[in-house]
Amino acid sequence: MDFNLPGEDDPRRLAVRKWFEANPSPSYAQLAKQGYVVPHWPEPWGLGAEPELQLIIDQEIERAGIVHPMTFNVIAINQCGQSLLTHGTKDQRQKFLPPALACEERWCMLFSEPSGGSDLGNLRTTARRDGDHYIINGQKIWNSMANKSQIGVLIARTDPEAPKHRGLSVFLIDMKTLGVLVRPIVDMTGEEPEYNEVFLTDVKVSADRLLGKEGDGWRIVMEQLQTERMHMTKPGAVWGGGPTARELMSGLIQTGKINDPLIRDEAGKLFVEGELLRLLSLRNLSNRINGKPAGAEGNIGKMLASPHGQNLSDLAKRSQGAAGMVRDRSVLPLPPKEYGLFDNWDYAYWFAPAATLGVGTQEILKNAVAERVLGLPRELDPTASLPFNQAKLVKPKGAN
Amino acid sequence: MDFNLPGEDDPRRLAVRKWFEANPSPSYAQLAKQGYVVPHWPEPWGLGAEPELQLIIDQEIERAGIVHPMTFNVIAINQCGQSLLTHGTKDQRQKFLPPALACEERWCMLFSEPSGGSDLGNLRTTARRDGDHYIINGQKIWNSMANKSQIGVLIARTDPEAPKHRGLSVFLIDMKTLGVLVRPIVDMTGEEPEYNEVFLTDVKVSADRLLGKEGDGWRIVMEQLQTERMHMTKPGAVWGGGPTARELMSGLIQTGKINDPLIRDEAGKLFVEGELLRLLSLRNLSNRINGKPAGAEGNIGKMLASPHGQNLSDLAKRSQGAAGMVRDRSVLPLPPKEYGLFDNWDYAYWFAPAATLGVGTQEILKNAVAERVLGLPRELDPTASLPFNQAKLVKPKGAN
Amino acid sequence: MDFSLNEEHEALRDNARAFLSKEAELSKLLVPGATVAQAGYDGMWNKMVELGWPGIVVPEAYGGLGMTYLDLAMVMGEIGRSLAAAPLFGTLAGAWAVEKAGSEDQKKLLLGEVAAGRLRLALAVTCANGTADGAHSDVKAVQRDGRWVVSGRNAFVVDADAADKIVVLARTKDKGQFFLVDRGDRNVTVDVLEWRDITRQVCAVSYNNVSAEPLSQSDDDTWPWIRDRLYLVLAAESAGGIQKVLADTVEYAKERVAFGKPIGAFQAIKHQLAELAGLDQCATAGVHFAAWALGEGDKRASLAAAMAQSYASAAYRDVTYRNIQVFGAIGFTWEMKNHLYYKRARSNAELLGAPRHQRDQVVRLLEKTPELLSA
Amino acid sequence: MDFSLNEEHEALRDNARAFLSKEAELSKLLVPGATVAQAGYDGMWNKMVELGWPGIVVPEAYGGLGMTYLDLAMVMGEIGRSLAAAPLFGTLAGAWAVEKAGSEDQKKLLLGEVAAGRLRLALAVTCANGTADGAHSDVKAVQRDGRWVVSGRNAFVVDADAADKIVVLARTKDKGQFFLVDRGDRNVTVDVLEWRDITRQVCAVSYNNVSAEPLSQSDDDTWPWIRDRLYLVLAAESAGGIQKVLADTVEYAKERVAFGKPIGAFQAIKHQLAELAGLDQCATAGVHFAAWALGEGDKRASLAAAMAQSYASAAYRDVTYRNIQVFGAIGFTWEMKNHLYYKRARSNAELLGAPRHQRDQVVRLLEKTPELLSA
Repeated sequence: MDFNLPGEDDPRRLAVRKWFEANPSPSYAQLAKQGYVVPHWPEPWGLGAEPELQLIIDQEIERAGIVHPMTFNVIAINQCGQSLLTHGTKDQRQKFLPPALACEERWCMLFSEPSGGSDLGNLRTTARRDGDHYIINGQKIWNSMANKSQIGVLIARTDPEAPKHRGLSVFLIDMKTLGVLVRPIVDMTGEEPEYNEVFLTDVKVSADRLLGKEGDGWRIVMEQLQTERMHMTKPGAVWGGGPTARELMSGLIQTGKINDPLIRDEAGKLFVEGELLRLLSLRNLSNRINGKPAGAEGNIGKMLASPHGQNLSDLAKRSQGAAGMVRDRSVLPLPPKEYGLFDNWDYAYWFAPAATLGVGTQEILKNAVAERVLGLPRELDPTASLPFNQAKLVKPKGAN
Repeated sequence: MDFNLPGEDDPRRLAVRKWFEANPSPSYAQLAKQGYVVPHWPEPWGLGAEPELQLIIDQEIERAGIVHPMTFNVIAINQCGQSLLTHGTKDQRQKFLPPALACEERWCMLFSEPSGGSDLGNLRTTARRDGDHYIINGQKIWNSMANKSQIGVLIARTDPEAPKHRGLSVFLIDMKTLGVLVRPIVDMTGEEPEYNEVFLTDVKVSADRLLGKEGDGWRIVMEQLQTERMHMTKPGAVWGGGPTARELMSGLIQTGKINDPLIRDEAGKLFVEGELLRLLSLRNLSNRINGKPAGAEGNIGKMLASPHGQNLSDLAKRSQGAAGMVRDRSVLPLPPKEYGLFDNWDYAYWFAPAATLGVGTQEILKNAVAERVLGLPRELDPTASLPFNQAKLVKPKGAN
Repeated sequence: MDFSLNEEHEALRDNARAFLSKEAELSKLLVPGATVAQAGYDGMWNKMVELGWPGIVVPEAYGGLGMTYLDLAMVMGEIGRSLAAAPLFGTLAGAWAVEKAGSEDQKKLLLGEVAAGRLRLALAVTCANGTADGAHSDVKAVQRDGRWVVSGRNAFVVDADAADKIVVLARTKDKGQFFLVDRGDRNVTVDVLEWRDITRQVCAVSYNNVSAEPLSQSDDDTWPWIRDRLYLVLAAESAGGIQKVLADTVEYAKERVAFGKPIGAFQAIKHQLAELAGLDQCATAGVHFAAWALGEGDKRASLAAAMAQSYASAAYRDVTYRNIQVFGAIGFTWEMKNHLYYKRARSNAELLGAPRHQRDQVVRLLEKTPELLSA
Repeated sequence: MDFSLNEEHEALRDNARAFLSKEAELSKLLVPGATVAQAGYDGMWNKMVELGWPGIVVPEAYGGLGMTYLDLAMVMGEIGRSLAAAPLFGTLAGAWAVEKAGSEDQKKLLLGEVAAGRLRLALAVTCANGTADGAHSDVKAVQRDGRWVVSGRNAFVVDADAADKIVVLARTKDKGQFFLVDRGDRNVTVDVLEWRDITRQVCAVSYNNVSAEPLSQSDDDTWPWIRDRLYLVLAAESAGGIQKVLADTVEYAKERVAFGKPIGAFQAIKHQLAELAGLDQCATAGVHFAAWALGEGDKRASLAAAMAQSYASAAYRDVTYRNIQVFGAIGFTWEMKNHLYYKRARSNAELLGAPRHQRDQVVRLLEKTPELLSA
C-alpha cells in the first residue's frame, strides 16, 4: 500500500513532460496520436498504460494548461468509446475512434425516454430492419450535448416480442441524418442548455452501424452506464466534476467564514468525506485500469458522491446568506483552476438537484448497492419477463 | 382558535381544586370513584369531560403531587380499557374496570410473538374452544409489566383456517392462571426489566373472557395500538414520556453548555420541534376527546416523536462528553418534576433505540402515514389472503 | 382552548384558494429566460385590492378590515401555495412600520391609502452584508435646513421597484430610525436584482440625498415588532407552499409508473413522502400558533414567530427538494413549476436570515425569559 | 502508488480473524448484570502475548516486532470486530509515551518488557472535565528531596486497573510532563468506572504523593504524537466493528421473514443497508490512509489520523444504531451482542473527544498548513 502519487522526478513523468516541451500547444489530434487521450486503452488508441502513467499523463495535460479532451468529448472518450474495442467491428473502430479521440467528432448518448425514467428498459423507440438498413422511430430525452454532437450512441428496440431487456440493440448514428430533430431543454438553472430532446422519425441507418449483435443492447448500455458512474465517483460538486471540498475549504478560509462555528464543523465534515471519496475513487481507478471490469464500486461511489456534491454547493451557497440568492458566479472565491462545466458554485448549486437523478437516481443506486454489493434480494420487475408488446398493456397494480 | 390552556381562575379548575383540598391524599380508588382517572369516559367511569376539563383534572392531579394513575396502569387506563366500553359485555365492564381504574389490578398486553415482529398478524398462539372454555397455547414477548400485572389482554388465533388477520380473538386472562409463565427480559440498559416473555401452556380460560366476538381480534387490537400510538405523540424523550426539550433546554442553560454554538443550534432545533409536537398532540387530544376516533394522526405523531426523543437524549448525552459513558443518572440537571419511568437522561438515552421499535417500527409507521394519510398504494402482503395454516407453509420469496 | 381552525378561517382560506387558482398564472414564468419582469405584479395587485387584502390587518380605525393575524395567515398561505406575485409583502412590511412607528397623522393618512389599495410600500432595512437588525444600516440620515435627507444603499428590498413609497431604516447621529421616501424621487435608484426566486421582486435601493419624512415613534422595539410579523408572513407562505408541493408530489407518485407499478408503491418513495407529511403538519401548526400569539399579544409571540419561520423555511426546502427528486429529471426543467417552489423555499430561508439565526433568537428568548419554558 | 492492501496485510488480517473467532468469547458478557469484570482480560492478554501483539509496532531495536502501522491496523481491526477484551489499548498508549518521551535507557528497559508481554501499561492524560490536550492536567508533580512525587486524579484511564505501570501526565511548575508510576503503589487508587462499554476497562486513578519517574524527553509534541496513534487504534477498531456489524445486519435481513418475504427485500431496509455499505467503505479507506501516513511520517499524518477517527467513530455509531433497528426488539436485549457493539461505538466517539473535536483539528491543520489542501 502506497498512497503517494507519482513524484515530480518520476522518469515516466519526465518523459511525458519532455514531449510537451517539444509540443507546447498540441492539438487534440496530436494528443490522440501520441496515445495521451486514452493512455489506458491498448495501442494503437492508447499506450496500454498502467495507473501511474495514466495519472501522470492526465496531470501533465493539466499542467500544460490544456483542457482535457475528456472534458470536451466525455461520452466517446469515457463512457462509450471503449465499447467499440469489445463489441465493435474493426471497420467501426477505424471509422469512429480516430475522429472521436481527436475531438473532431463529438458523441452523445441517446438512451433515456420520456416513458422510461429509472425504468430505462421500458424504452419504446423502435429500429425495424429493412434490407441492409434499420428504420428508427421514437423519442429520446436528457441527451447531454446532443445539440453539439456529430455521433449519437442510440439504443432502440429491434424485437418488440422479446422481454423488455432483451430485444434491444445499440447503433452509432449520424446526428445529421434526415429525421433526427434535436430540441434543447432549458433546466432550472436557466444557464445554457446541457440537455436535449431528440425526436427520431423514419431515420434510416445502415446495418453496419449496429454495435455488437442484435439483442446485445441492454448489456452494452449497462456496461457504459457503469463506466459513467465510475467516472462520477470523484468528489466534485456535480457528478465528480467541478470544485471539491478542498476548494470549498480554501474559499471559506480565505473569506474568514470558516470562523463561524457551525460552518466550520460542517465544512470539516465535508472535507473529510471528500478526502475519503478521493481515496475510494483512486482505488477504483487502480482496479479499473488494472483490467478489472467496472463493477459495483461505481454504484457505491456515485451513491456517496452525489449527495456529497449537493452538500458542498449547499454550504457554499448558505455561507453567502441572502446574497447567495442573487444570480452571481462569484460565490466564495475559487482557487484558479480548470473546473470544467461546473466552474462556479452558483451553477453547481442550482444544478445540484439533478446530481441524484442523472445516470441512476439515488434510489436506483441504493438498490444496486444493496443487491450487487450486499447480496440482498433483488427487486422483482413484474414486467421484465413478459414480451414487451404485451407488458405495455399490463395495468399497473397498486402495489407489489 | 385559542392556544390558551384553561387559566388559574377557571371555575372548573376551582371546583376540582376544592375537591383536592377536601381530599388531600386521595387513594386511586377515590380518584376513580370521583371520575378523575378517565374523565373523558362516560359516567359512571368518567365524567364525559370536555378537553379542557380533562386537562384541568390532569394538571390538578400533578399539582396535588400525585403520580397519575395512568403512569401506574397505562394499559388499562389508556390503551385497552376503553375497548370494554365498545366491545365488552356489561358483566365484563363491571368485573374489570373498577379494579383497573382504582389501580388495584394492573393490566398488560399480550400481543407480540417471536415469529411476528412488525408482522403482528403472523401470530401463532392458539385458543381452541373446548366447551365453555378456551385452551390457549403459545408464546408472547415484549410484554411490558407482565411480571407485575394481574390481567393480561391477549390476542390468539381461534380459527387457523381463516386468513391471518381474521380468525383472531381477544381475551382478558388472569395472569395467575395455571400454565401462564412470565420471564422478565433484561434489555440493553441493564436497568430493572421492563419487558417479559410470557409462555402459555394449556391455559384454560372461561368463554366469558372473550372480548367482542370471535374473529374480532385484529380490529380490537388495531384500535388499541392506535390509541397507544396517540399516547406516544407527546414530545417526551421516550414514547411521549420522560423529559422533553424544555427540560433539556433548561439543563443546558443551567450548566452553561448552551453557550457552545453547535449545542445551541441543535438544542434550538429540538426545542422548536418539541413545541410543534406539543401543539400537534394537543390538537389530537382535542380531536379524540371530542369523540373523533383515534385515527391516522397518531401514526404521524409517533413517527415524529420517536426520533425526536432519541435526538433529545442523544444531545443530553453528548453534552457530557466522555463522562456520559459512565452509568450515571445525573446527566444534566433536570428540573424537579414527575417524569414517570424515564426520569433521567441516562436511562432515556440507553433505552432510546427501542423508541423506534416498540408499538410499530419507524418503517411500519411510515407505511401507515403514506397509506392512510397520503393515500399511497398499500403494501401487499402475499400471505394475507391465504388461510393461515397454509400461508405458514409458503416458502418466502426473495422479493415481491 | 381550541386547537382547530374555526369555520370562518376555513371559509376565508377556501375562498382565497378558489380565487387564486383562477387568477394566479405561472405560465409566463415557465418560459426559458423568464425573469421577475414577467411575473405580472400589477394585474394581480389590482385583483387583490378588490378583495381588500392590502388592508386585511390594517385596523378599522385607519380604514382597514381589522381582521386577525390568523386571517392574514390564511390568505398568505394561499399566496404561498399559488406563488401569486404581487407587491403585498412589501406593502405589509411598510404598513407595519407605519403602524408601529408612525405618528397618528401618518397612520391616518398612509394606512388608509394602503387599505384602499392606492399606496404600495416597501421596507428597506438590510445592509449589504445581509444583516437586518434594526440598529445597523448602510443608510445615513442627516438634518439639513430642518429637513431630513438620507443617503446610502440597501440590499434585498422586497417590492421596492413596485412601491410608491419606501420605508427606510437610516442611522441618525445616535440611533436607527425609520423614514419615508418617495420611490419616484429622482435621487432614488432601484435596481431589480437577478433574484433566483422570480416570483418575488427583490431590489437594491440607493439614496443620494433624498428628502425623507421621519416616522417619529421609531424606537428599539420597532424592528423586532415588524420582523416578527414578517416571519409570520414568510412562514405562512412556506407552509402553504409545503401543502401544495406535497399534494403535487403525492399525486405524481400515484400516477407515474415504473417497473410495472406506480412509483408511490415503492417504499423508498412512500417513506420519503411520509416524512414530508410530518413536516407539513408541524409547519402548519407552528404558523397557526404564531398567528394566534401575535394577534393576542401573547408573551410567547416573538418565540412563536421565530419558531414558525425557522421550522417552516427549513421544511419547505426539504419538501421542494424531495419534490424534484420524486418527479425526476422532468421536475428539474424550467418548463415545470417545481423549480419555482424550490427557489421560493430556498430564498424564504434567507430573506430574513437563515433558520439557524431564528433558532438562535429562540434560545436567546428562553435564556432571557425562562418562564417561557413552562408556558 | 498502490491503493490496495497487499497479500501480507491480508494474511495477517485473516490469521488474526481466525484466531479471535476461536478465542474471543462474548457469552459471559451477555448475561444480565455482567460488567467489565466478566470480560476476561487476563486470559485473552496471555494469548495475545503469545502472538507478539503487544510488541507489534515496538521497534526491533527494543525487542519488538517492528511491524508497520498498517500491520497494527489489521490487528486492531480484528480486535474491534471481535470485541476481544484485553489491556492492549492501554499498553500501546503507554508504550508510545515511552517511545516518544522516554530516555534511551527507559526505552530499552520498558519497551522490551512490553514486547515480551511482561509489562502492561496505561496512559493517564484526561482531566475530570474530559479534556485531554497534553497541557492541562488535574495531576501535579513536585520535586521532593530530588525525587518526583505526583498527586491528583485522572478520569477515563483505559486499562489502568489491569496495568503494571501507569504513564501519567502531570503539571510541573512550568509545563506538562509525563511520569511513570507503579499501579501497585499503595498511594495509587484505581476505581473501575461503570463504563457503559463493558468490553473495555475504563478507570479513574488517584495519586496521593506517589513516587514518579519522569519521562525525560517529554515536550509539547509528545501528546499530539501519541494521540494521533490512538486515533488510529480507535478508528481501526471502529472500522473493524463496522464491517462485522454490517455483515451481521445483512445476514439477518436475508433470513428474517415478515409479510411473506425476507425483510432485506423491503426497500426501506435495503436502502438503509446500502448507506451503511458506503460508510463501511469510507471508514476503512480512512483507516488505511491514516495507518500508511503515520507509518511513513507523511506530512498528512496528523490530518489523516483526525479524519479517520472523526469519520469512523461517527459511522460506527450509525451502523450499530441501524443494526439494532433492523434486528428489532430482540436486538435491544442484553442477551444479544448488538448492544455491546453499540456501546463500543458510542464510547469510541467520546474517549478521545467527539467527532466534532477531531473535525475542528482537521480545519485547524488546514488553516495552519494550506499546502495540505493540494497534497
